[in-house]
Amino acid sequence: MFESSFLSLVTFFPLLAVFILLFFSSRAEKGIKVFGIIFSIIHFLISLKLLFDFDYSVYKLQFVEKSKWIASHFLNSQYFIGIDGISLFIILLTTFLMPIIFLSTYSGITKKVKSFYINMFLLEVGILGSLVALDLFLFYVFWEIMLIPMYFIIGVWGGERRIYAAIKFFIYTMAGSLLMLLGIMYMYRVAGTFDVFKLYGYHFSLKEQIYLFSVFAIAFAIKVPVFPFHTWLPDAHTEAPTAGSVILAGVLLKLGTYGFLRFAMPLFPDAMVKFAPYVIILAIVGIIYGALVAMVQKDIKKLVAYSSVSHLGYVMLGLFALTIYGMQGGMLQMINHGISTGALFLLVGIVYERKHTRLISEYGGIAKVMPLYATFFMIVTLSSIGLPLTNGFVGEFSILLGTFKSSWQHAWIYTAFAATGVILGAVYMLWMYQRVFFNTEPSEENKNLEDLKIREIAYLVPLVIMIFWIGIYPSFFFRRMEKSVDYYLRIFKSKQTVMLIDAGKGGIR
Amino acid sequence: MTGYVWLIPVFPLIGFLINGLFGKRLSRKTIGVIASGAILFSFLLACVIFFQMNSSVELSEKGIRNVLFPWIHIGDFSVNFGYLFDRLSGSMTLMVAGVSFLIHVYSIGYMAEEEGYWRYFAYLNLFVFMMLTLVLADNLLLMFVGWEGVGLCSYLLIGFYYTTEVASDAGKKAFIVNRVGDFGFMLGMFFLFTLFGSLEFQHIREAVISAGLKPEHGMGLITLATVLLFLGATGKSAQIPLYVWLPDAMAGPTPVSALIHAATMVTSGVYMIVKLNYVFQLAPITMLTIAWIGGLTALFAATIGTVQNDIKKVLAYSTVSQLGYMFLALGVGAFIAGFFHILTHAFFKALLFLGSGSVIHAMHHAFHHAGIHDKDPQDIRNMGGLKKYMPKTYWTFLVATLAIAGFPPFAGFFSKDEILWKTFASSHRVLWAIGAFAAILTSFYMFRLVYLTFFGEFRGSKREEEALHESPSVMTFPLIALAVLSVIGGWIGFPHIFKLPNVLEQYLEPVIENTGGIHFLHNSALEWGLMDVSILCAIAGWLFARTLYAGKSDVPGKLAKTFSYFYSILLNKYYVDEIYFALIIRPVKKIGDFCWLFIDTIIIDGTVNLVAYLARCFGRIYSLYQNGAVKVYALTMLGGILVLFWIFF
Amino acid sequence: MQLAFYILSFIAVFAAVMVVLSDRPIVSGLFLLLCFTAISGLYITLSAPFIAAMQLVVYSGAIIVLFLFVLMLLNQHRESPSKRNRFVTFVSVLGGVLIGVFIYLTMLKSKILLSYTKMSAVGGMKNNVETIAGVMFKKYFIPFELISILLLAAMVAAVFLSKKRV
Amino acid sequence: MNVSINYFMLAPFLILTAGIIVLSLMGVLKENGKQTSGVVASIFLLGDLYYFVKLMPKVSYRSLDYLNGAIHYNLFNLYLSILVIVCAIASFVLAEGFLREEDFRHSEFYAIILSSIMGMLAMLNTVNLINIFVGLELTSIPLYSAVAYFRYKERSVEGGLKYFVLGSIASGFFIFGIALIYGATQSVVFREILTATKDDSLFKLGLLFILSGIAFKASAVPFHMWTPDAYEGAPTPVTAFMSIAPKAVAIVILVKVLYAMFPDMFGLWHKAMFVIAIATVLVGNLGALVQNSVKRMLAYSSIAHAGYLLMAIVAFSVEGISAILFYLAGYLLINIGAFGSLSLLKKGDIDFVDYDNLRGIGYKYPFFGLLLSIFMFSLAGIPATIGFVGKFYVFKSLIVKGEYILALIGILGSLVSVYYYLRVVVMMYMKENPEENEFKFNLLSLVLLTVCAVGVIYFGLFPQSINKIAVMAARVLI
Amino acid sequence: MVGMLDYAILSAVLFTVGVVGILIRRNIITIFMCIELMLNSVNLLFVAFSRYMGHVDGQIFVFFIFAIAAAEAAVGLALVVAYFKLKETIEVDEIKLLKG
Repeated sequence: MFESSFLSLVTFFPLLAVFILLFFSSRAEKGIKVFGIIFSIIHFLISLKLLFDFDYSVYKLQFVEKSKWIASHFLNSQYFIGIDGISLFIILLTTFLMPIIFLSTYSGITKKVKSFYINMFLLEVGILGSLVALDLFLFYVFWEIMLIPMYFIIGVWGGERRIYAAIKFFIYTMAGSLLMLLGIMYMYRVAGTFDVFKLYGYHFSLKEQIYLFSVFAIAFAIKVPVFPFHTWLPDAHTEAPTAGSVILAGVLLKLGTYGFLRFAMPLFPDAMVKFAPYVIILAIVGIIYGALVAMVQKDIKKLVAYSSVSHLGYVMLGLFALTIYGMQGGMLQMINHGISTGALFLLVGIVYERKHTRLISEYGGIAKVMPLYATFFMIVTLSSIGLPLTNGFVGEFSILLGTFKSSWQHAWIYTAFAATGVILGAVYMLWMYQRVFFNTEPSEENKNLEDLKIREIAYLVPLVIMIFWIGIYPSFFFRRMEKSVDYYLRIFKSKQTVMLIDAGKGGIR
Repeated sequence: MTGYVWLIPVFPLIGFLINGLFGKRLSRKTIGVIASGAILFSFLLACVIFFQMNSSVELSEKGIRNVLFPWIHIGDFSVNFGYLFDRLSGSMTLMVAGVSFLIHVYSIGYMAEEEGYWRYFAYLNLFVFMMLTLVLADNLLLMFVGWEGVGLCSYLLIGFYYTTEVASDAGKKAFIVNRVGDFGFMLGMFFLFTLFGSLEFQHIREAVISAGLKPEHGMGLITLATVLLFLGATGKSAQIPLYVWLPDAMAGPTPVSALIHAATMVTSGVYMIVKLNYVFQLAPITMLTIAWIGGLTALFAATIGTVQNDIKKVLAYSTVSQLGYMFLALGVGAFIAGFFHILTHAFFKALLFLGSGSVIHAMHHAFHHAGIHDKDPQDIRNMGGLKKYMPKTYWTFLVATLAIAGFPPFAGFFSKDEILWKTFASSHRVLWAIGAFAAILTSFYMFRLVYLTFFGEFRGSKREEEALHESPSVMTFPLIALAVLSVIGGWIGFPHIFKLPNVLEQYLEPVIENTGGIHFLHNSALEWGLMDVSILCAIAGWLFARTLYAGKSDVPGKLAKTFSYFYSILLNKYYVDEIYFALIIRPVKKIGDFCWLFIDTIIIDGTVNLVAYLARCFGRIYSLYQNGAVKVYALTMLGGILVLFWIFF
Repeated sequence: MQLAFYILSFIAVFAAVMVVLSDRPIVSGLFLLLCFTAISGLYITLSAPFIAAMQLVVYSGAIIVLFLFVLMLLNQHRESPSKRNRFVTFVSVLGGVLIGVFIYLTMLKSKILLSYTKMSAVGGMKNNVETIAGVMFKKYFIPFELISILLLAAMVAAVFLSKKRV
Repeated sequence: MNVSINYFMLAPFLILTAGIIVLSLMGVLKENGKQTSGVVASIFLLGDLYYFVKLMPKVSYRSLDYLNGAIHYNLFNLYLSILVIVCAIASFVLAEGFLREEDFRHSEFYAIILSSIMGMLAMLNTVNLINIFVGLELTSIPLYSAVAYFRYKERSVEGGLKYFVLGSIASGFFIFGIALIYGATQSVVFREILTATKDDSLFKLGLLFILSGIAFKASAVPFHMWTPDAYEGAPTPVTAFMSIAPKAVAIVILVKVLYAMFPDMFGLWHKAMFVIAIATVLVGNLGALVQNSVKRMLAYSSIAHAGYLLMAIVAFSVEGISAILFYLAGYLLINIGAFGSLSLLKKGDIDFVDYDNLRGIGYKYPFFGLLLSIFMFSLAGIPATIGFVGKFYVFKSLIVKGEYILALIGILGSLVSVYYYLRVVVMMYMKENPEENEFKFNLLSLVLLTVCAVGVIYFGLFPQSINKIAVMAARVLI
Repeated sequence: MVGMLDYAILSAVLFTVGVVGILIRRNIITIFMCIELMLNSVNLLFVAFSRYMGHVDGQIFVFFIFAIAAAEAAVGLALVVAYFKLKETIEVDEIKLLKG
């Protein structure tokens, strides 16, 4: 209806739901749940308009809205939002996952249902806000607001050590973002504006760039999470309710990598080029470390959490390889990870609702009792370890290709190590799959586990469709991302060649 | 019909979808029919297209190419779903489709009373789809799709009896070892893409020829690429370092072993190298390594095969050994001979497996009838004298044994002799000797198997003996068909000294580009001599086995005791599995534990919690200081002033 | 004049020290009285008669009496022996003396203090009260009013605090 | 020779004097005066507020002066006077419910607070040191007795006594400093002190003692020891009043002393303020970490916030001062809200202000839980709240001046503060409620809290209205 | 001649004695006396300055300080009496309820 501010409508649509939910009485749980599902589906359909009207022939910001927000003396930030190829698919992933999450928590959440749904919708507003914001201050505001609902979701509806996990999650991210706040302030002082695209043009001195890049990088690295900052993730995942960990793994982690691509890398290209080899090494360490640790986990959810550390190591590797293949692969892997890890958490949630335990030793031979569940789990496992014809493969292959073709020194060694992640991935996933589904006849209490219900199938099928769609026909996504990735790549490429030449390394292989 | 090449792999896919989605509700008969029908359709379509292709010269030169839709297009890397039906992939498709059709028919009988019937056929159809995609792919990436897809199906089928730990372990092992190979394959692809700018076979071929590349250009990259591709091939085709999964893969149902671990999947590594022969020839070092690894694997596997007591284990090691031969052929540059051995090996090895399958099937019934559950139906020591009860199986099994041992009229002789001759002709004397000795061992363990299972008295109780009977016709028909193929299969590749047309050589000649400058001696007298030597080897092996096992003598028992040390090493497969476990699996787990318990919880979490604890400590220290006494407060104020004094002056 | 200053300042300092040292509050109160009278004497030497008079009236008369009255009310005779460890008292004495020394040093260093040698006539003995009154009600009229409010508030507060629980 | 008294300029003080007198008498004369004394006090304050708001436009570009500086209105002073009066009215509203719950309502309470306010107005609207000193005394002495208002409760009297002893020591130092400055410059008016050449060591000594005197009122670290005990002892509305108004006035006086009188001694007091600011932030945050009473935690947090303000002083720029003014406005809203919520948790004469008393409150009283969470998040500096914007301005002014170390420690402090502010939210929402205690909330206070919460969120999103005034006021000073 | 310096030093001495007194003594009322002593030393300084500078302002400030000292004493003693009614003791070291 109102054309000009369509993106704000999409971003703040969940607030409407929050407002309506206030009028529900907290006892009418069924009504709330059904409302949640319907509302999120409507929201997804509306957001599809973003996809159809997205013109990917040339790189330009779309659905842009720019209006005055704070025009005070020492702080004038604008309400400047817009999307391009980079943020388009993460937004759609969010709106795509929400109805699935609400369907899955139909029986998952029992106490305080109303405030749970309010928190979920607020979280969605926070996420969409940070994805569309193109004004650093606006981005920072949304970036922090997003923490509060997630904090409540983990803290109130979580498992036993939920409070420790919630506090740890909050403090970790807060520490990083406060550092980033200092960086933003410094940039505002030097450049005089928060507008990201004006800042792209502004040239900071190298020394400034090094400090600013490290500050931004730490904030986003904690969110991604990159190797040394990842210890909050397993706690947050195991303690969060199923819905919480799906949205956490599905989208929140992507904001870290999105932040790198949108803010940290283009704003300080020279420093980024200088730090890239170290980040690549950290990413590879993350891949191998995540896989190794996932192998020895006893709790399925912790295993999946460490696997997402490994997957996001791939994404970081893809981004910092600074090649067209790597970047496109990284972007696609963000979406793949959202789908496959999201699906994994949903599946773990299903079986958790039945047996109330996540220890692998409690399971065994379930394929006989729950064959349909086993098939879905198998499909998602294959997508997670990157079997061809599934989405995981396309992402991983392009990232590894990108790393291989990147003009960093001895890039092929990086590729070799990163590729071992493919093997380790297969090891821990299949070993877990075997211990849970095969190995023995189902034990006494496992005998009466009933297979998937219609509702559960209803929210798993779209994920499986997405897995195969991206696996078989990824160019639908690549075409839409191409121009945006090109735009950003041009910024980095010029800087990289300069750095490589004066560093005496050979040019592009 | 040339536009429907893509339909060949799609038929089994449709079969898979029908059986997969509605399998539970369909009756067993319809499932079997759908599955075998799908393969039959694709086989017939393949034949039609094959003839259509050969009819037009232009087509048979370039091959039919169907491009369905663009798959991955990023920057200058563009790969699309396209199928290429040329001479090489055409003949391979015929073999694959044909053999898998026969095996489908066979498994209708074999799996008759197994539960999870529909799941078996669904996976089998999916396997054939993946194999055909691998064979017909027009670019390396699509071949890789088939490559890993085939690995997945072998994982599913090996782990078919998933309630037993052994089967699911074997399935997982197969998949992971294949994954190690795929790791090499993927890196090889990257190198090729960097070198030639595209992954399409035709594009690479033109790039190599037009650039007139020669081995002496010493392109380090090509060697690296080819070695990595070969690593992928060893993973898939079970060569020395990565063969460990094949013997364990016998835990799956026997038709699966026949199809996957004898005829089709294991040969895909060889097929890939034949397809990229023009690239491999540019890397003489790689050719040498392939040759040597092939030769050593042949010998190594043959030695283990001689002492195994499980009928399927013997055949598994014999497969590894025959694959060693194929790689030996490729290593020395005789690509066509290698391909020829793929075809013949597929026929007689599939026959051997299916034969052993019907034997196991019968033994299973016997034990079931006698109510015994602890005896292993696959152990040849419980068999003996089955000749009387299963004549058809016996005769077909004998034909296959003669073929594999290398007796002249049978297929095995021609292909193996061709390989040995080409090895000798390309001045690899030592490798030829290894090959010959391995040939002796091959015929020895095959005839040992025949004598122990079919000759002598039945080593089991009377109740079991009377329950033995021949397998139903649905199982014996494929045996007979394969027996025929094992015989006539060899005749398409007569050595040229026979003055008979070497059909295969002429047919595949355009496929092989002689970029490597490999030349072979042309000395027909020497060739005759070597042919006699290889026949002698076959006979020697047979006689040696007959003396040991034909009569009721306990010679093998005594022999085992005298060389007990060697015997135990061979029996435990040189303890390779245990070594792998100790060298790789346990350390990786230990590192995993170390990383998790030490690095994660102690170092990273430790520091974070320490910082939090320190903050609380400072807080606590401060709150102790603030003890409520006004004196202390006044003193602090005083202290503050003193500090200000210090700052000001 | 010289002699009067030194005698009076000696008495003042001695009385002040005795106030601090004696452990019987009543005695320290009386010593304080002595000290204040000495100080008012000093004002005389500074030829500020009105201030001296006020000092005697306000301080010695009103405040010290109030202290002694409260001491009597709470019948505080002897301070309990110090349970406090010696260290703290030693540190506080040292600290206090250190501050004194610092002030003393800065005063010595200050040139302005040296410049003031001769007492000026203004505000001296002659019509001392008139000049004070004149300036106070012209220039510092506002603080004067505030002081009155302060006294009122203090009175209200004091009365309120001493009422019973009711 | 009569002195022409300019009644217009003295109006606010006269109104307050009348108020004090009326309220003192009400306590004595009418028995039932207690109920209406709160309303009467508020009327007087509203009168004053009306006066200042009317004066605002007249003063925006020049300043009114009377008796060469005794009373000096400019935008800066008015901004703070209004802030003080609003804070007083708010604490009166809180006191309504609080004292009725305690049923210990006396009109003397309001008389005492009014006189304290009068002292603050005197301190703010003047340019000579003596006025500041007398104002300081007029502020503190009634506050000592306000803290000890619950004369039958040992905590309250002890708090008052401690505050009194330390307060008088500090004012002793302060007046000693003024005497030295008077001696050195022969005057007490800002302008003359500013123009005097300050090479003498006497100035250093004088400045040192003045600094320590004011630092005491602003509860800067070496002189902050009284704050936790006095805040905990005092009745909660008084704590609310004490944590905002006197602290704001002290900070502003510090700004005036350092910027208007001793700018040329910048090098000297910059080092001193640097050390004091860092110490205040660290002690404030670390102290609050281990408290198990929310009220005492908020006392430490007020020390920490004083530390952030001291950091802005070190920044020595127009941006720094406007940051302080904005931060004080935000701090008013948040602290009234925070302490106001605590004042509601009361049954009879027992205050339920420990962390454990808050268990499960979030679910029993959802609206109350929401309000307190908003205030806690704003104190922690989460965006979309005025607390964040305030901190943003302060830290940005530091970075503009290149004070990176201070900004970093400020960030570190607010990170630590997130933990103990969130502990309140944790207790309310994530812990089960073992003890059952019913509270009936005073409607008026709830309305006030809602207004504060809405203000916190609104100004967190659209701060420019306050910021504009703050910048204009800051420009007046420098 | 008695210069300004002598009076200044005298008031400094009295000031330090006052400060030390506050820190040492345990009886609150003695502490109040020491506070009065400090204020007196400031008065002396003010009068000395005003007399040597020729300004009469100093002496006016002294009056204000008199009044303030009186008010302080009044409120202080009221607090002490109130505290005494509750706790029977006015030893400074006993006032320890509010701590941490």
